[in-house]
Amino acid sequence: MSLATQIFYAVISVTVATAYGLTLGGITRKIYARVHGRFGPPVWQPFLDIIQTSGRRVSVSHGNMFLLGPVFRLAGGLGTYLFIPVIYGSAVFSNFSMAGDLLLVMYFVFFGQLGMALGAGQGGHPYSPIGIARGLAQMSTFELPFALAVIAVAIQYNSLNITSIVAAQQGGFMNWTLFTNPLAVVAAMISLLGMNMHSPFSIVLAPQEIPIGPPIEMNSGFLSILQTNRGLFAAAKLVLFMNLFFGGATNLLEMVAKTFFIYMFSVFVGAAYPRFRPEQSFRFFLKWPTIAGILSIIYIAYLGGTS
Amino acid sequence: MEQLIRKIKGMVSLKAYIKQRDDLHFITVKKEQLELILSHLKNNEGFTHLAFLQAVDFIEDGKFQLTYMLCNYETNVNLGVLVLIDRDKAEMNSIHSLWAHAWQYQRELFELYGIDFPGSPRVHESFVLEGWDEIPPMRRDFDTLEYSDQTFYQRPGRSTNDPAEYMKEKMYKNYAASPMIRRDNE
Amino acid sequence: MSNLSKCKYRGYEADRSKYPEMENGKAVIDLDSHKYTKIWQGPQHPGVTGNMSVELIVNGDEIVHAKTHVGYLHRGFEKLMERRKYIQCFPLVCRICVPEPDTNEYCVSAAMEDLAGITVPEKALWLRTLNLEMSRVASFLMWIGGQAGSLGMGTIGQWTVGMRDFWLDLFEEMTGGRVYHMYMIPGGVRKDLPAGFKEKTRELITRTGKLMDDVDKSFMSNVIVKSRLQGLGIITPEMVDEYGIVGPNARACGRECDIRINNPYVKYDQLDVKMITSTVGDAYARAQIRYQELRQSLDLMSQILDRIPEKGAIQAKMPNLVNWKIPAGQTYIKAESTRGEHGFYMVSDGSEKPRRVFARGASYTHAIAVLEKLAVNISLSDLAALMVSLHTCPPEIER
Amino acid sequence: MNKKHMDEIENQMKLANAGIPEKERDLFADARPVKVDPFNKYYEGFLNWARSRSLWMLAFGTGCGAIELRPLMTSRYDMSRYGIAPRPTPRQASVFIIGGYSSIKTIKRIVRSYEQMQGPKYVIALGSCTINGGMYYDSYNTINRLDYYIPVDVYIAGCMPRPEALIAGFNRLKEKIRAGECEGMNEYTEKFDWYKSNQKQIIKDWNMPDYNW
Repeated sequence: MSLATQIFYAVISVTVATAYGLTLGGITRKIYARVHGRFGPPVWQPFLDIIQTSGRRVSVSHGNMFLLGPVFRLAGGLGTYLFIPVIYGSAVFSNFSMAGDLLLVMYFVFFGQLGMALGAGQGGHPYSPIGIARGLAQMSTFELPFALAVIAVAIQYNSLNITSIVAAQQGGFMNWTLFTNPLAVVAAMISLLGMNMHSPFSIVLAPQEIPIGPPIEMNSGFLSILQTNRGLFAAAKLVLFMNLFFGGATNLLEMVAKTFFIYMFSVFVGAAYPRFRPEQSFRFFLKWPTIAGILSIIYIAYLGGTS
Repeated sequence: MEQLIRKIKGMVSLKAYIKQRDDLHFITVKKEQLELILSHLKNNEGFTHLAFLQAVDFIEDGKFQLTYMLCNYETNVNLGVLVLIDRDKAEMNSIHSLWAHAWQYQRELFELYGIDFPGSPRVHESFVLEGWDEIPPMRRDFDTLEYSDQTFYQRPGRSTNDPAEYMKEKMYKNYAASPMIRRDNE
Repeated sequence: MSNLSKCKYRGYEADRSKYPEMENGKAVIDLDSHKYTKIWQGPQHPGVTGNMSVELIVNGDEIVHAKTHVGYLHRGFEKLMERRKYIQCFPLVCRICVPEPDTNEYCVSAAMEDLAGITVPEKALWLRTLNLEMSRVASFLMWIGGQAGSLGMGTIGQWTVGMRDFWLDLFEEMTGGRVYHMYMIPGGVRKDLPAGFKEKTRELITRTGKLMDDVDKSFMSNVIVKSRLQGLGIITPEMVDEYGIVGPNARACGRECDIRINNPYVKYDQLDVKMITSTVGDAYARAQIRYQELRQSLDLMSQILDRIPEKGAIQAKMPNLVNWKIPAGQTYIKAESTRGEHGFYMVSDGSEKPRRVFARGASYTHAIAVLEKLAVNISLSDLAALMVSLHTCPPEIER
Repeated sequence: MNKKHMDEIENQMKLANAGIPEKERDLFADARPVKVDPFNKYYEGFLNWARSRSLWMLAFGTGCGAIELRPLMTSRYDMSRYGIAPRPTPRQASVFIIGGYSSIKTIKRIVRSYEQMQGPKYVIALGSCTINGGMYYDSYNTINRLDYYIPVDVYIAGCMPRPEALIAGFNRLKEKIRAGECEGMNEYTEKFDWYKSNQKQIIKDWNMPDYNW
């Protein structure tokens, strides 16, 4: 496959993923509204919001780093997505998957937030550094169980390539990591709650405490980049989780079905719980999910697992 | 309650005593003896709750009346301690050492009435107004309508009717003869 | 009732007493050292109650200094009332506290009746009691939503504020107004109950009771809610008198002060009102007390509906209200609002306009002196929860 | 005219940010706002359509009008189905709802928040008290006409306006946006000096920058 075709396929793949991620966002709002007993906004509301914010006539920048913040964030989202094979065996949706891509993806998952930290700090609003401090601290805590789960998976399948991890899970749902190594999935799914920043781990955006935290000064075009990234990044994370723990997908429909249910897990938890205090959130991640992650490694490495 | 009033009379010179209801009494004391009587009421008589401290402007007499409303949670009786102070150079002893929230009222009184409470914390900080440069607004010689007319732009078209006159003219043309209206019997 | 020793996360809390350094009993806060950040929480902030602001100095996430600023809603009600005739005051007074306007109306009309020596007929008193309890329910429903919202749980807020709207519908049917009612005028009430009102109210009481069951399951017994509210903003019994704390905030630490029981007004002496107290004094105890009081208000309302007389006057014989002159004198009327003692001090000089009207709101001390004390050494993330748990209502502070 | 002279004239037109201390002045903008013309007709039409369907209102309850915003936000009236969502920071909001009377202390914050919003921005004023002072027409601390201090797009009369009235007001605003009539931002720029002098007449201690963007 020539590079040009690959790039063409990647553009298609990114567009589809972004649109899917934004639609998921719209569905989330709809579900929240239904839990609240409301009708809720239309599903395509996130698209309208992006057009609206990018169509503002004025935009205030606070300097070069401020400009780079959203760009870094989008780069993080793109980087995460572009190295994950979305659909197993599909040419269009295999992206730039390669040997050892799992490490690169792990890096990119956290890259965006670091870039955002640099950019938002220049906004000068006191709530953004507080939000960044919370965000980075929480990130390093939920990274721990997630990394442990990923290590367990890597040991289990003897590979750091997502494609081969997916390949190893093919042939019936009993081969999924969900059933072969449930402890790792528990650790990872709890850290997904933190990644998705729904309640009870919404401490970064907490509107009642630090009105939406780091992006408080982001406006117009900057905000629309962040919103686009939110769609893309959500899709990327879900696809990653689907690949690692839920057996990947062989067609688009399967991908949509699986990622939808993975996402709804965090949505329903978010609708039913209030927010943690920052230190409670950190302690929570360092406790049960971390123990589950360590146990999963022990289970795979020393007890032999089932694979 | 009568017992208490007798006791207070023995302590300080009581200028007036009014019984408004069974659970509401007012006593008027001298300005100098206020702190004495308040701390006695708080510490020995169980009037532990300071409901509010406010001022009333009696501009005709050139006096401010300060009302310290106390409440006794055991007998559920309210006792208003009244003090009359001079309107010009209005100044009063601070009671912030007796109740931890008294300074708030004193700050408000300084801003809205211009009554100074030397020694009270944060008393000269602005409370509800910002950058106020007129006479304190709650004094009766401050005309709020005139100030509003001069400062804020009135939208034309507002008309004010004195309700009595308006009713007389528009609704009850033969006001005096109307049997529907109960007039006050003063 | 909750217990402090059960408080799960309490042991983890860092020792915050070392910030800031104390010197002669006063905190030394050097802003230029870049150790502290100054933050204005409000007035444009979704986490403050109403339109007020708290000036904070934080060290990381810990608040080391707090100062309340009010006055954003100051309209000068008391000055305006001095310019208006007695009956013209009524459109004004209900706007002093927006979520619960009826306590204001009751206090002012009762003060006028007290000064003028008017006896209100039996049925009007019952209707007043009903109206006051309904407004308590509406205010508590809004409060639960606010407390849940301050912890980031929008769901409960949507449910309860949605339910409050049905109570506002009942208000509209009863009084003609949705938010501001102007129902209790001197001498009685304006209107009798409309037809079918009692049945509708009974049905709504059942619905609200069911909603409260859901709230109990999802909010009051939620692990995270407990872990955040327990141990937050503890009011000690010594503070009650010192700071003039009233209402549920005082009852949460054991003080038995409910004006409906201590100084019964309207018809509360004939109703079965229970004193609900706790001994813990933290935010969770306050939440539980308010929750139980809401339940009690629903119960009281059923009692009232059974006992409202069918026939009877709703208005005492009054002089012409347009030129009503009230004899000189002064009085203080207090009533139990959802936030505590809500009182009106009225001075009449014998003319047709009041000499002085003062509204004593419970938030006056809660939002300034108490909040400034309790906010120190808590986490920045708890400030919104603390403010809501003190149930501050800015318009009654600055009026 | 030489360049120095030009600079002098420009400096005279400038407001000096005089309210804030000397050392903080360079932290704030000192440029006058510029008029930003709409994009070309069809693109602007498309944008206006999107803007009218995604109104982000600033969560700033400036007065008792905020009490009816809560039923509007929650399940009974649910404004989110019209694409209206609350936004906690002025940088991101596009609709400013003035909830009733505004006292002097609040109008100061309203002006700052309004200037920090990124255009195009719209203002909805609730209640009689923003129109002509309402029942506080004689109060010493509340303004009588809001449109002397910031441009207003839609007034909703009533005290309080019911949620239905608010929805009607929002629909009127949407119609105006789609017709391209909501140019309050440019109006503010053109009559900047007039607005500033009105604001400074009532805000006695002007301890804030003259330009907030």
